[in-house]
Amino acid sequence: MTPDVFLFWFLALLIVGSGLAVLLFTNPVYSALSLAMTMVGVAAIFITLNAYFIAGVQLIVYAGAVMVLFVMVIMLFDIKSEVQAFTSGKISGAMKLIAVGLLSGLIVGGIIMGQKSFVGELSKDAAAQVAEANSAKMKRAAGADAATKELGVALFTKHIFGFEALGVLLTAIAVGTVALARSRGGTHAK
Amino acid sequence: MDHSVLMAILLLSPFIGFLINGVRYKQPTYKLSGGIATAAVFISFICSVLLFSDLVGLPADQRKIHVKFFEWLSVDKFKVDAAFYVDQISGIMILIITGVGSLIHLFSTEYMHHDKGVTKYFSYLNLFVFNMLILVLGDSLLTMFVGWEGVGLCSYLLIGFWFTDKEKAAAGMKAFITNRVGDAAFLLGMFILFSTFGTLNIQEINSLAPTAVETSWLGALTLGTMFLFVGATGKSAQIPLYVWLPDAMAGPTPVSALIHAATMVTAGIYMIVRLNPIFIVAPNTMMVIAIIGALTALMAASIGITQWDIKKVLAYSTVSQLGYMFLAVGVGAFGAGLFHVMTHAFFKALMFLGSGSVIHAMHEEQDIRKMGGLKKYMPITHWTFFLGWLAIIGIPPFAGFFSKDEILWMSFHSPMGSPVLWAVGALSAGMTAFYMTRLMCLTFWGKSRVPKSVHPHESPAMMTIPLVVLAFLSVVGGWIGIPEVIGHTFGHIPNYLGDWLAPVIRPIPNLAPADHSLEWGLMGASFGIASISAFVAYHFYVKSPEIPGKIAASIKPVYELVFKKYLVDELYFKTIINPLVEISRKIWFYIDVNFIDKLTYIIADLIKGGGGVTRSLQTGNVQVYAMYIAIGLVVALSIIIIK
Amino acid sequence: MEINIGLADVMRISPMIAIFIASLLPITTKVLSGNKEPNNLVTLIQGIAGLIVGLVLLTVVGGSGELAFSKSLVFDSITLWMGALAILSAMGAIIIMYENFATNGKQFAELVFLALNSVVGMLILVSAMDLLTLFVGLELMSLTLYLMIAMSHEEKLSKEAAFKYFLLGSFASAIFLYGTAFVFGTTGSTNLITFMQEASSLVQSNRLFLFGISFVILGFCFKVSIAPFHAWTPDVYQGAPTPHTAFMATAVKVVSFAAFLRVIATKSLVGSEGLFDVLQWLAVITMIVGNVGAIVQTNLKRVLAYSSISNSGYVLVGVITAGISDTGFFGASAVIFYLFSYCLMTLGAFAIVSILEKNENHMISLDGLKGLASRRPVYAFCFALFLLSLAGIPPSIGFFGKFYLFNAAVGEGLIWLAVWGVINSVISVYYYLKPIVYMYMTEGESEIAGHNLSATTVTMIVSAVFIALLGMLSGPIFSAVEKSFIN
Amino acid sequence: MPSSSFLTDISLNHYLILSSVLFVIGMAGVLLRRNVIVILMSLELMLNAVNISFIAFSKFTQNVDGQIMVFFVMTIAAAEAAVGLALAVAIFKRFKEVNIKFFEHLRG
Amino acid sequence: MLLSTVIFLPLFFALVMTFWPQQRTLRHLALGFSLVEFLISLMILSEFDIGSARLQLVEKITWIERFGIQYFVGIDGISLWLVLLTTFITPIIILASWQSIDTKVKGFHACLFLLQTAMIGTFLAMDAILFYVFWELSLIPMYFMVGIWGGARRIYATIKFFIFTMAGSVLMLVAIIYMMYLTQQATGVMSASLLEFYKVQIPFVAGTLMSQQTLLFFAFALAFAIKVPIWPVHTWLPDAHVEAPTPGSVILAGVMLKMGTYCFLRWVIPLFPDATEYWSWLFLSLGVIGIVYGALVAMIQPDIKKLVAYSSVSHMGYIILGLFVLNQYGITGGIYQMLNHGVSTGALFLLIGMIYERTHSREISKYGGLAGVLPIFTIFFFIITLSSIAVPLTNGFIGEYLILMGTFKAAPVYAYIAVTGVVLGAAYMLWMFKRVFFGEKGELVKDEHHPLHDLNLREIVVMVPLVILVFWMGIFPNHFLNWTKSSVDHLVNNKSKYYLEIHETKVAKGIEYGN
Repeated sequence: MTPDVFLFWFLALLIVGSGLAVLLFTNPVYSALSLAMTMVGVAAIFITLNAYFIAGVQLIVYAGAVMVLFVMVIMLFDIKSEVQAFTSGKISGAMKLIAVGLLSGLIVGGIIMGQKSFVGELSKDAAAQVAEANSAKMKRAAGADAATKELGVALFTKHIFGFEALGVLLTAIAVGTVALARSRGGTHAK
Repeated sequence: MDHSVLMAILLLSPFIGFLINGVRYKQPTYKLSGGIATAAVFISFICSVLLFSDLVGLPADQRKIHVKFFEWLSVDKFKVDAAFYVDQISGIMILIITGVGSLIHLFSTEYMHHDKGVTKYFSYLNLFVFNMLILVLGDSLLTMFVGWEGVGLCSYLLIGFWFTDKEKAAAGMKAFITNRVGDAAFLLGMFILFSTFGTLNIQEINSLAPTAVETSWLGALTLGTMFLFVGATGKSAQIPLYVWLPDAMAGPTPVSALIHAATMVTAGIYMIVRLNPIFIVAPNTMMVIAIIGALTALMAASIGITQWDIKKVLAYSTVSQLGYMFLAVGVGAFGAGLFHVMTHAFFKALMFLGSGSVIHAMHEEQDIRKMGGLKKYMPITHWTFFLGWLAIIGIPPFAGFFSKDEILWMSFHSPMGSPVLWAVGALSAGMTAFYMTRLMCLTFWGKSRVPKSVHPHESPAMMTIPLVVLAFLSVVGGWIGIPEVIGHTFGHIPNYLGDWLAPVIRPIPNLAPADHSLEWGLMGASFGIASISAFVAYHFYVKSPEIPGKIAASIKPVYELVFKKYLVDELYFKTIINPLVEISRKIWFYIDVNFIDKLTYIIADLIKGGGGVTRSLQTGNVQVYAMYIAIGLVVALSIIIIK
Repeated sequence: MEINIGLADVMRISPMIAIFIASLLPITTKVLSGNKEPNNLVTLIQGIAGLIVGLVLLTVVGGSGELAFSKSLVFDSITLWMGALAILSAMGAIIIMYENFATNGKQFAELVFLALNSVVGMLILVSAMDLLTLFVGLELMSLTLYLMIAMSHEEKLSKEAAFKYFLLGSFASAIFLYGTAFVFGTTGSTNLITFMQEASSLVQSNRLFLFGISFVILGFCFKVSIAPFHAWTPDVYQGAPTPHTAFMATAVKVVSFAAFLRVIATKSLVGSEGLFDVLQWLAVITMIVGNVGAIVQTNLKRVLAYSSISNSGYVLVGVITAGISDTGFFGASAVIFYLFSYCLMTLGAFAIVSILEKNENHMISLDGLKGLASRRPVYAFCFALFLLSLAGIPPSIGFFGKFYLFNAAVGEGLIWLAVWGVINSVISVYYYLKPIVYMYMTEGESEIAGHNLSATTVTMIVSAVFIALLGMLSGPIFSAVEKSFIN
Repeated sequence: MPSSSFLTDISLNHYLILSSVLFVIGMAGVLLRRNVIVILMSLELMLNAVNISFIAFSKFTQNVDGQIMVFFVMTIAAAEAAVGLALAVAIFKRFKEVNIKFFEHLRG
Repeated sequence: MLLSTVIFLPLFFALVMTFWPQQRTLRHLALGFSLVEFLISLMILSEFDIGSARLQLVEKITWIERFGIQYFVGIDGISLWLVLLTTFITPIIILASWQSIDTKVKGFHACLFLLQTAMIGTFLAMDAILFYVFWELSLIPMYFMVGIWGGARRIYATIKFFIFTMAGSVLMLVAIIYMMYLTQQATGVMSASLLEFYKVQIPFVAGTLMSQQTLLFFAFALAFAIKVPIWPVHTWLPDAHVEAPTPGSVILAGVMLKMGTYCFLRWVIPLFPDATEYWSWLFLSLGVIGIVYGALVAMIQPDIKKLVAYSSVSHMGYIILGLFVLNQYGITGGIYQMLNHGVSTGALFLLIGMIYERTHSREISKYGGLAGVLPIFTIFFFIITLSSIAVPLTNGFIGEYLILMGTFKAAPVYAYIAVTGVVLGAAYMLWMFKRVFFGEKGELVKDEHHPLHDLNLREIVVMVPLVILVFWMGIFPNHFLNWTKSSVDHLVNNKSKYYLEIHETKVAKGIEYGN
């Protein structure tokens, strides 16, 4: 077992375990902490996948900003412990679990079975070329910096429109949430 | 005058009378209304006479006056004209209709004078004459059918004339609907004839009629004539559709005289006579006609013996006499049938009018048990009625004798006839004599049983004049058809009627030459039967009035059955009408309400139930909604993968 | 990597830019005037003007079929027509907002800002060729919408509605994204153009791609409320302020279907029989659920919500037709025309609902319409017109919309879908007639707000006139739509 | 059936399965938890799962676009979290309750 | 432009009605309008070429080019009288509703005129989509008419009416679309023109439902069967009739039901000849069942209107019988019976309306002895009754006779059964007549405080034209049948491969002819 493999299994267990913890802890604060743990785990996974920049962003945005937001809101609500953490309907609960289980089964099955033909047949022609070209690029920018640079270039050329649109989105959200807070019945209503 | 003008006046005069009286239907002026109506029919009568005389003037084989007014209906090959023609047969009929008709109109003027609806009454009566004329003159079966239904309609209106009485209204309805059954069959008969001959024109049908006899029961001619005959049983009150006629006495008495004795009810015979070329080649139909006719004659006569209502007795007598006529045409003696139509029109109209006179005098009393000894109060009525009585029971040389005798002879002699038919006919003749004598005795003779409050009196002249005229006709009416056997004996008196009709009537095939001695013998036998029954009746009801009651008591069940008219009405109600109403209710309830509608409700409820389900699925819980998404995802993915 | 982003690209997105700038006007005014609410009418005019400018620019740039921003945007007929339709619907909705109790007055500037940004998101959505861009547009549209709903002056139901909508919307977004991930993984790109050609064979050979595209499509099914992903619709439509409901039912639905059409245009349906079957059944189920569900409703907005679900089912038939058609663009044109008719009718109907509301908490029930015809004949008449048109009674525009849609379906051999469609329109007649029964055939004191909403009334009447007349004149419109595809 | 190669050869599938498991856990959270905050957290879990997929694909197809996708997703997820929490606050203020079962006024 | 004028003038009138400011003169105006419309429609007679079986007075303009949909109207012998019946009956209805409609007068007349447009349009449209538009459009005014001015259960009845009819016709829409594609396959050009449809040979396989022609046949036939209505889809009719206001019943019975039978003749029989021939037994049977069933059920109805409604079922059974025997007699009789039924059942409903205005009850058992109180009313009722039970010299007889004769020629068995309808028809009508008019005065009639008044002049004026028509059509049927003869002959002679051409010289002036 190489370190890579070990790392993967460790992180996978960490992520799944803390993910389950989010689900299972009845105290929302614990859930939030578990979520933070998951986020960190995911960031680590990103690193194992050579996505350093994204891993950083993940830590900053998620584990940092978003988690703080969650915790703040939990504090704001001031809920100590929950009486009914889970839905109570037996049939609906069972159906939910079955649905979720089947879905995971389907996806996993799809992944495993799809993999057989994946990269193999279909990508032989079109996708393989893309992959080759990409890998060439990747190799050119061997180090982490180079990869990040590549990312930056793509972001500001190919995906510039989406990026700008994100800007609009954030602006709108910022104004909107403030407006919501100030609206009638909001936290900062006049 | 031009024939078409004459024909138009003949037809339209009563119609205009109907319109005039119809428009002023509320007026209670009986003299004016009656005058208009009588004049209208009388004008028709004059036209009839003129037309008839023109007809007489023509050579024997061209005796036909045909007038076409316009093309009535034409679709593809089916063409019917509004055309009318007078020939030997219809010539006699229009004379009877307008002649007897005007007399009855005259009679009605006085008879109905106290009635508020007198003008309406006369308008109906005129309308009836109009329709009757269309019936007899129409040159195609469809035109005939117009009159056929038209007279039924007038009959309905006149039977139900006093509509505030539920029973009378019901009687009218019964008449119409019973007639409709026949009419439906008539329609089918027409369809078959049209399919066979491609035309409904009576002359064309007659000329196209094959000479070969059709033996099959399901042949077109047999079937067609059979349906036409069923139509005739409706109109002419034969078994099984006779039930309406006794009830039809609910109408005013002159109506009974005109419609239900003299004219309308003979339409069936008239139709068969007119179409005799196709009937004669359908022996199966002929046999059925003869049997039905004989049975009707017998049955109606037997009922007539037991009835107490003066008009009912006459009504059953009419049914019985009509049976005779059918017996005649059934054995192929079309001329004899028509002859009896004529004589019957005279004496039966006379007797009905006489009974009307009596009823008038008795203040609307119709039960003969409350009469008796009226002879001295109303001599003219009595004597005219007496002559009519002689005519109907077949005393020579009164009108009824000749016609009835010819029928009986032909039913024996014709190859289509048989001794059984003769015996039945003779038996009913005896019964006829019995009950008519009974009627005479109970009404006019014997002791008076008139209640104290009623003061009978002779009717005014306007009512007695028609009686006298009809009485005269009842006496002499038969002389135009003196049979050969008698004619020979008393010098060479020709059979005018027979000769007159000869060109339009197909001779009976395979008719053997008459055996004169046999004919005399049968004549004597029937006369004997009639006289004896008349005498017995006289004895029963005048000499020793207690006997009939005793006899009735001794055969009570039979008497009851006969008195209740063999329970035929009840049978019809029980087996046809009530089940029909019941079935209607059931199908309405089970099919319409509980099946079709229910089915739609079930569909609607299913949809609404579905709505309820969606409603209950919409719990408001967002996690349940998410679950729907998840389930949808799972199911969709499964299907996508499996396919 | 050839990246050429020039002025031409920027010009093409000028409608979005224009609308975004216009959206800034009211709040800027508000901020500059010391956080004092500017005159609502001015705000409204600013918003409308922005939209009109956007519309004009869109007609200039759209329809050419050209790509922009390294193939992430496309400006073809769908962009042009659906975008224009969305802008027009938004215009109507904003006019209704201006006078609705739950949305007018305070914070109208913010509301217009959010609405216009939502429209920007919609324009991105209708022109997006890249699943990434598409997702950004979708989120921009949705997130602003959630906030708009939550900002309602009505405090209880609208908050709940906004939250429900948000939760399920995010849930569906996650699903959509997951699908995008698969698509990306199997094709190496999120751009629809790159795998447009191979999609029909890919779905057969690659299960992962099939999953991905299915997830994407089912994600859209949520947005356009296809059963069983529809459950949010009645609740949110009911809880949201009426103008927002109108906004959602018209503009949001239109652009979601536009994006749906784009994804379907990859011809994935041709390759995957399963996906094809599933979509057909979803269409049928949606029609049934919508129509059957509407029958038992008593709240007018809920009735319209279910009606909107069923209409999605009808449109889905057209979308499927467009997805399998290889000759011409009949199906897509039918979808566009149907949505056009649907927007008119729905906008009109919600305009009337808005007019009838007495205050921000007032929920109109069917009973509340009793005797409306004698008290407010014009409203009743227009509402009857909208309902009959929704029911597809000729010669209203609703009939022709259905006619084109089912014509397309029959043309592609999907007769059974057309049959289901028409059977459902019979069921729908029942509940569309019910308000008419209440308005015209029963006596009663209808609940009428004692005020005149002139702008809303104008919106309503304009819709009514179009519905009445454009049905008869629909031929040229339809041909124009279809021709624009061919060019 | 975890074979030894399954345990030792970490392929794309491993990452994808990890992502799917996380996705499903998030989904279960959305479906089962009642606290609106936790539901929001679960949504974040789902988005994170998606991100894992993207990055894994990006790595194994040598395609940098996947990372950009993740960048976008993260931004939007943050925005979503902000909006969601804002809505949660608003709804909490109105109902004084964070249990999702109390938000069932709109139904039927 | 004559036909378009006839179609759309009422629409214009409806608009004028809606915006007419004066309440007082509304009825007079409506009456005047309807008379103008009637007079204009009479001009069709002068323009009509009586000897031609072709489509006349054609107007044809492209409407929706993409699908070959045209504004295409034309008239031939089959539709001629139905159009005139519609325009004839409208003034009568307006006059008859003079007092009975006292609320929302404006709306009522607008509905009436709109309905007139829809009905005439249905009769004249020669383009499938145009036809469908008119066909469905006719539902709306009727829906309002029953729903607003109807009786106690009007809402139930009107919704039932609407949904039943709509349920039938939607499948027809799919079938029409399918026909358009078939036309495209056959001729290369998509078209919704009926004349093009006629040219298409639709594949037919006997013995199975799953053949194209059979399915299309049933899709069309269902729509029309419900409208007619043929048993067993008739149950909406009694409800609609009972609840409808008098004018609604009159127009429903008088014209709307004819839309169904007319369309059988125009859209089903010539279009799907093989299927028609093959499945004619079904429709003959249903027709016969309708005749007998309707009559039986009518007999036991306690409500006069319901009785007449079921009698309509019976009468419409005759028409279906006539149409599906596929010979001249049957079809001519069918067409004639459509007119007859329009006149006589319309008149019956008018009369029932008149008595209802006086007593506010339609229960037969509460009447009795009416003849003594209302003689004029009785006379009219009786005449119409005669027409309804097909007494010769009234219109009903001609139609019924021809139908039965045609049936007998084609399929005697059906004629034998159908002929019982003749008896039953008389039975239920006369029984009802007896119970209502004869006998002792019923509880409604003898009410001393509210003596009943006989018909006033207006009501007599309403009835007289109908009575005149009853006899005119009964005595001079050729005056009417001559106009339809050529068309019917053409239809029957070419029934296996029907075609219809445009009468070149009778193309409406000012309208471009062609394409």
